[in-house]
Amino acid sequence: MAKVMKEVDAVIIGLGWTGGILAKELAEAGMSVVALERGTMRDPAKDYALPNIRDELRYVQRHDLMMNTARDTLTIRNNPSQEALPMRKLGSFLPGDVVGGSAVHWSGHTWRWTDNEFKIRSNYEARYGKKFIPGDMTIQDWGITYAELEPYYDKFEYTAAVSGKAGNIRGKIQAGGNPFEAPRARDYPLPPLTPILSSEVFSEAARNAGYHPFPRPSANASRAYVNPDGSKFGACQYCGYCQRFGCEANAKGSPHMTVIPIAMSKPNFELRANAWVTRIIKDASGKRVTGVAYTNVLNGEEFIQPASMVLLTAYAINNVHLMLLSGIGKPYDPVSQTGVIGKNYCYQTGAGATLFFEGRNFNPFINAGGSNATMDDFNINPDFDRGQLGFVGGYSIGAGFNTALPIGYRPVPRGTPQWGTEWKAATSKWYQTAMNIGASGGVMANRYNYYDLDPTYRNAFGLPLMRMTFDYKDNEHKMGRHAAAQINALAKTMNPTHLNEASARTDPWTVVPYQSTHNTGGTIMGSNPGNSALNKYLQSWDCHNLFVVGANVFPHNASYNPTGPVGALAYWTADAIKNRYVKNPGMLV
Amino acid sequence: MFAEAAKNHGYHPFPRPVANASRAYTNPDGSKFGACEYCGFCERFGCEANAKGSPLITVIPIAMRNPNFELRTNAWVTKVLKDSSGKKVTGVTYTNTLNGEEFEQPAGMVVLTAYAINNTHLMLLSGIGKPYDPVSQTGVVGRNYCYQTGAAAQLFFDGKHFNPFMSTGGLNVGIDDFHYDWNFDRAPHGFVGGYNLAGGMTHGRPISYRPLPAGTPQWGSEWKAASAKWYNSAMIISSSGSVMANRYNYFELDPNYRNAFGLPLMRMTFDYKPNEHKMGQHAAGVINKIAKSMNPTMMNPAVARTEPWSVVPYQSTHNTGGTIMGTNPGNSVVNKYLQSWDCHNLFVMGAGVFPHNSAYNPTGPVGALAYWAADAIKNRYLKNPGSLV
Amino acid sequence: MKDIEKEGFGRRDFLKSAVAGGAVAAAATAAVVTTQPAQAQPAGTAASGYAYLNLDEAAFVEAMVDHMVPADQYSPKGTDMGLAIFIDRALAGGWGKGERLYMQGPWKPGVPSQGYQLPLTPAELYRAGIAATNAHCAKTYGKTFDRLDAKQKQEVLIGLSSAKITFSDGLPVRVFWSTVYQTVIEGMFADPIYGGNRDKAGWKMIGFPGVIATHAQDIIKYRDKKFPADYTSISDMS
Amino acid sequence: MYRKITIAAAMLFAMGAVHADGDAKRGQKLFDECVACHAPERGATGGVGPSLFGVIGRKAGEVADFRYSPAMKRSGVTWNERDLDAYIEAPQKKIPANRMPYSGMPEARDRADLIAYLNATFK
Repeated sequence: MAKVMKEVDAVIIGLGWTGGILAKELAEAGMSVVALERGTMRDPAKDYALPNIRDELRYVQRHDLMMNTARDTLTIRNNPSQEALPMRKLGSFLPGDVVGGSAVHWSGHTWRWTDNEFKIRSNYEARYGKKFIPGDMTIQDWGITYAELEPYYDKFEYTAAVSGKAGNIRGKIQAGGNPFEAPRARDYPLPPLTPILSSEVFSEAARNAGYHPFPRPSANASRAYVNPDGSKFGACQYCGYCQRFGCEANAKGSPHMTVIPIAMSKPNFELRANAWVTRIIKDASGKRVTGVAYTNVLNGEEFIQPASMVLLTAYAINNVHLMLLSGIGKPYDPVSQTGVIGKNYCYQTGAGATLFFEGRNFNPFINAGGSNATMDDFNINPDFDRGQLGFVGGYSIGAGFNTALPIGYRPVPRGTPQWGTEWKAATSKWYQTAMNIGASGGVMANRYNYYDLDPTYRNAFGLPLMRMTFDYKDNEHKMGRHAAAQINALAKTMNPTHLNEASARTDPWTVVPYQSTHNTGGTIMGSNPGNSALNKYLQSWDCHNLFVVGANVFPHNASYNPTGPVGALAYWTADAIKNRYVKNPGMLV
Repeated sequence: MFAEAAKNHGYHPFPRPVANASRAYTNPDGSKFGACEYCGFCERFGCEANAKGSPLITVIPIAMRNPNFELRTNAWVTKVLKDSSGKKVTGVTYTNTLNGEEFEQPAGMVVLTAYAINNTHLMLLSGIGKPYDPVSQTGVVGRNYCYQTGAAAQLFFDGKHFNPFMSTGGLNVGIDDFHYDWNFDRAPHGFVGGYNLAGGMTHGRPISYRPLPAGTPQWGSEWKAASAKWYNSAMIISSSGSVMANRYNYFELDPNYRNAFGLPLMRMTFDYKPNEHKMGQHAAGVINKIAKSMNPTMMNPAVARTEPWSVVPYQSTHNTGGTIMGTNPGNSVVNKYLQSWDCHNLFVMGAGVFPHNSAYNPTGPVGALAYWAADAIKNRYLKNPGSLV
Repeated sequence: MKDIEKEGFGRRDFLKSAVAGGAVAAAATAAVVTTQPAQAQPAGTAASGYAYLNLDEAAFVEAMVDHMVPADQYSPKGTDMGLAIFIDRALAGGWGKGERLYMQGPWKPGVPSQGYQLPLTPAELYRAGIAATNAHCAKTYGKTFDRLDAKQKQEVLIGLSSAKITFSDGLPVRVFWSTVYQTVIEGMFADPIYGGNRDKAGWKMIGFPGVIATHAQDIIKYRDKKFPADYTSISDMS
Repeated sequence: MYRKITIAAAMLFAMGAVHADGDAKRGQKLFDECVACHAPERGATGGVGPSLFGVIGRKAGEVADFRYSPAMKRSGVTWNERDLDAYIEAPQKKIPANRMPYSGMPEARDRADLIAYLNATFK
């Protein structure tokens, strides 16, 4: 029989960025809060200290900070007619598995998603006509506006020490920033990172071609910084060990050195690590949740944590899984196109070229998580006309390095043999003299890209695995081909000695190589319970005291990295709870 | 030393018979054995000197030289297939564990020789024979699971050099006076079965064998001193006792847990019963008596196993029963020729056929019964396929 | 003789290289000329002796890594870089035992986009793959892989990497090859604490400086200039 | 001849700057670069770096509850102002293979002001 713990005002499932922000905000508002994190507690001074953090084999190849697929994973397939099989080891995406979640090992890219995304369907129907959006493309407006979210973007950027250059402050275009961005109240908290040679060479070529390159905004502190909550950041060391690693210099904006310690300093907050939540419990009416069931993974003991409010913040994939396991909301069925839980799963597409410049020294091992220049001319640039191109959404093109560690990165011209002296000569010659130009493209929601529970396979707790059905559709192939063409054209203007040309991803999506940890959708937000799982305050239409925060609320995925809106929405939901929900518990919409 | 002490007590010590070739040897099939090197790395290890009697160096190579024999490794059998009547088996399904591919191997006859535990599991998974139910005491598959019990004393002789690292799999002397000597009157002791005693070395491998007087601390200089002092000057007198079958010791399929093929795990329900406790106490008494008579410097006395059986420490790999042989289908799974009462073209070997476990190690009868069944198949079954009883 | 064997490389290689005057340090890599003087191999940096590989498998791995990573001006040969020791330890350790693999059936080959679907841990896959490759070599050349000449070894590796060779026991060649190739690359470029990349030879080959990596001042200072790497590994700082 | 003198003079001046009184107030602002790892409170523990109380004149690697790198413990350095200045300028040059994740403070005047702040505050 599970041991029942003392009831609290709020229980938080998963302590990454979203869980950390809500823990701080609600604990500071005096609420009694328990956070349950399945991972372990790690301390930067001990776990991320030099020299052991500089271990590519352990942290990149062996996924030390990531989800352990022996315990829990997904089954995957490309379409509903295929039999889904387990993702037996990590590859395409790498969810985190420690206190601080994926935000410990992320690179820090932080974007503001604008009304281009929030009103995507009405924008496209107004400009290109209803029939431009294919029947199976199930994109929909989000039910929120950029103006509503702007102050919360600002709050997240200033908390996470984002370095960048504003392009539009209150309508005035700023030189060096992104001219197409929506108006900001003020600049980024920190100036952009020192540009590296590869991003400068790209920017020059882009400018000559009439595009508008700008430094990618990223939560790597370009200078020492103290954020509004008093959390202290060291300056980024451009160590080249950012992606997949914890930051030893406290320079990367992560919850474990900002919001989580503040929450933990409050007596009314308690963190229980090694606590794996297996179910959210509903009351008899099914209209409210009463708490969660979890297992202490140190000894297998089971507990019930009663709470008057449940906050599901356990990374996009796990959030959807827990909703399905707990039977909250109607599971989505692609055939009848009914139900909402699991609907609109989206991912990221892209293309990349490698340019080789005999004699140049790019020193690729010197980089920060955000050491790139990028451009939005094929993304939120209003003049980018999709009429003839026939695809929805856009992509950004960028260059620079986020990692160049040698097990994973040894660029050689195509056709170089895989071993032997000729291979060693090419590897030695081109490691320092190559650079990449890559595109990151959005993925539009589709009727046949969705989550549900797998009928066969189970996790270490005997619970069904979640099944992911996903493939790139025609829209993404068209966008990818367009992006590859632009990249190759731009690359040629830089006349490299060799060029490995970019090509669109038109083969079926494969789980094997790493591509991106931007898994979005599954419990999407929206304006009515018929087409969404959550309202604009990320409150469940089914149980008003359940809030679900993470990229799983996105009705589609854009070219931008998801953490900007994810952080902003966490603050937005925290405000809605503090200022309105607790005073008058019930539906906020 | 043990033999001498046993003799003084009027017991009858004799060297334990064991399949470690004391001299180079060629067996009747022409398989060649080297002489045992007394290397001390016998049980748990493969034998580098070809001195240990294993199928790997005797019967298997002979079979493989035969063109009509084929060995498929990495082949995991998941089911024995029955025909529609359920009276005959038609072959097996198995998975190639190199790539997960599934195969069906049809056969005129199926012989189940996959170790006692796996044989019972496969019968249960394949639904051959009625599973045993302890409440109604009906059904036979899974019935009469037995194990091994025992007790042991450690004797410390200051200054003696036993050189424990020089040993074979069975370098001990045993006595059967409390096992096969029918004059051993069990009446006053109230237990069925018996035990044999043995003195000598099992092995000297240091991670697991560092004999220490009870109460020695577990770390620090005192511990180190004791380990250095007693490693070479301690010996063991141990007993191996039989376990009688019991209504509540049995196998069945587990309702919750599954193996890597998604098939239900087998559930083992077992504990020592009063019969084993009494026998254990008797054995401990005799061990301690003999041990004291050898007046060791110090001694850790033998104690009977009366705690619930625990899966944790190694005790023995003598798991018997589950597919027991017998005289009628009502109380057994296979007849005297190890032929399934349910399907006459299915034979089941191994210690799983033992209705109970004795003090002796099981491989003697297991080997003999294999030859016995082989003869029955060759000489009678093939000529006239059908029940041999 | 026994104590000497304990230091330095694998038994056989120790004798050869000791005679040849430490080929390891003398190799002047094209990327960066190392200034250290030619030293004898520091004792005890990599214990010889294998924890997982049996005699056949050790011979296979040593022959393979020396063929794929020959001694030249870029780096010493594979075994001298400790690649065989790295592979052995990786296979004997948690990764080799499949500690993070989802190993529940049922087992289906699936389609390539569904990734790894074998009921084998990396160590089991390696063992089965070496046996199958040696069987192929015995059938095709009459001897095991390690006894082939360079041309024959090249043919076998091309056969494995292109999956033109198929194994009769059903083991998929492509999966075996990608696991083998991964371990060779990891052995060359992982930190030397794992047994490979001995004396940071892999890093020196490409000019990867290693673990200190506090580069805030270096972006401008070394813009488009060769970075004077002082190769440092985890053990150098521990 | 002329060239040699000016170089020597420059060297002297640079050396001299170290001892001239830096501007401690400006030094406090510069300490922002260090505070993320070196907590300013006396006896603070658990940070990425050790507490800097009493650092001036202390032998390197001496704070009891901090896990120093072997390089730091073996360095034999005593934190007088000259060694502290050299270390802050280029940590890996002064004590190679130490564990401080900081690339250095290039400007001599900044270092002088920072050291003045350390002198004034962490005595």
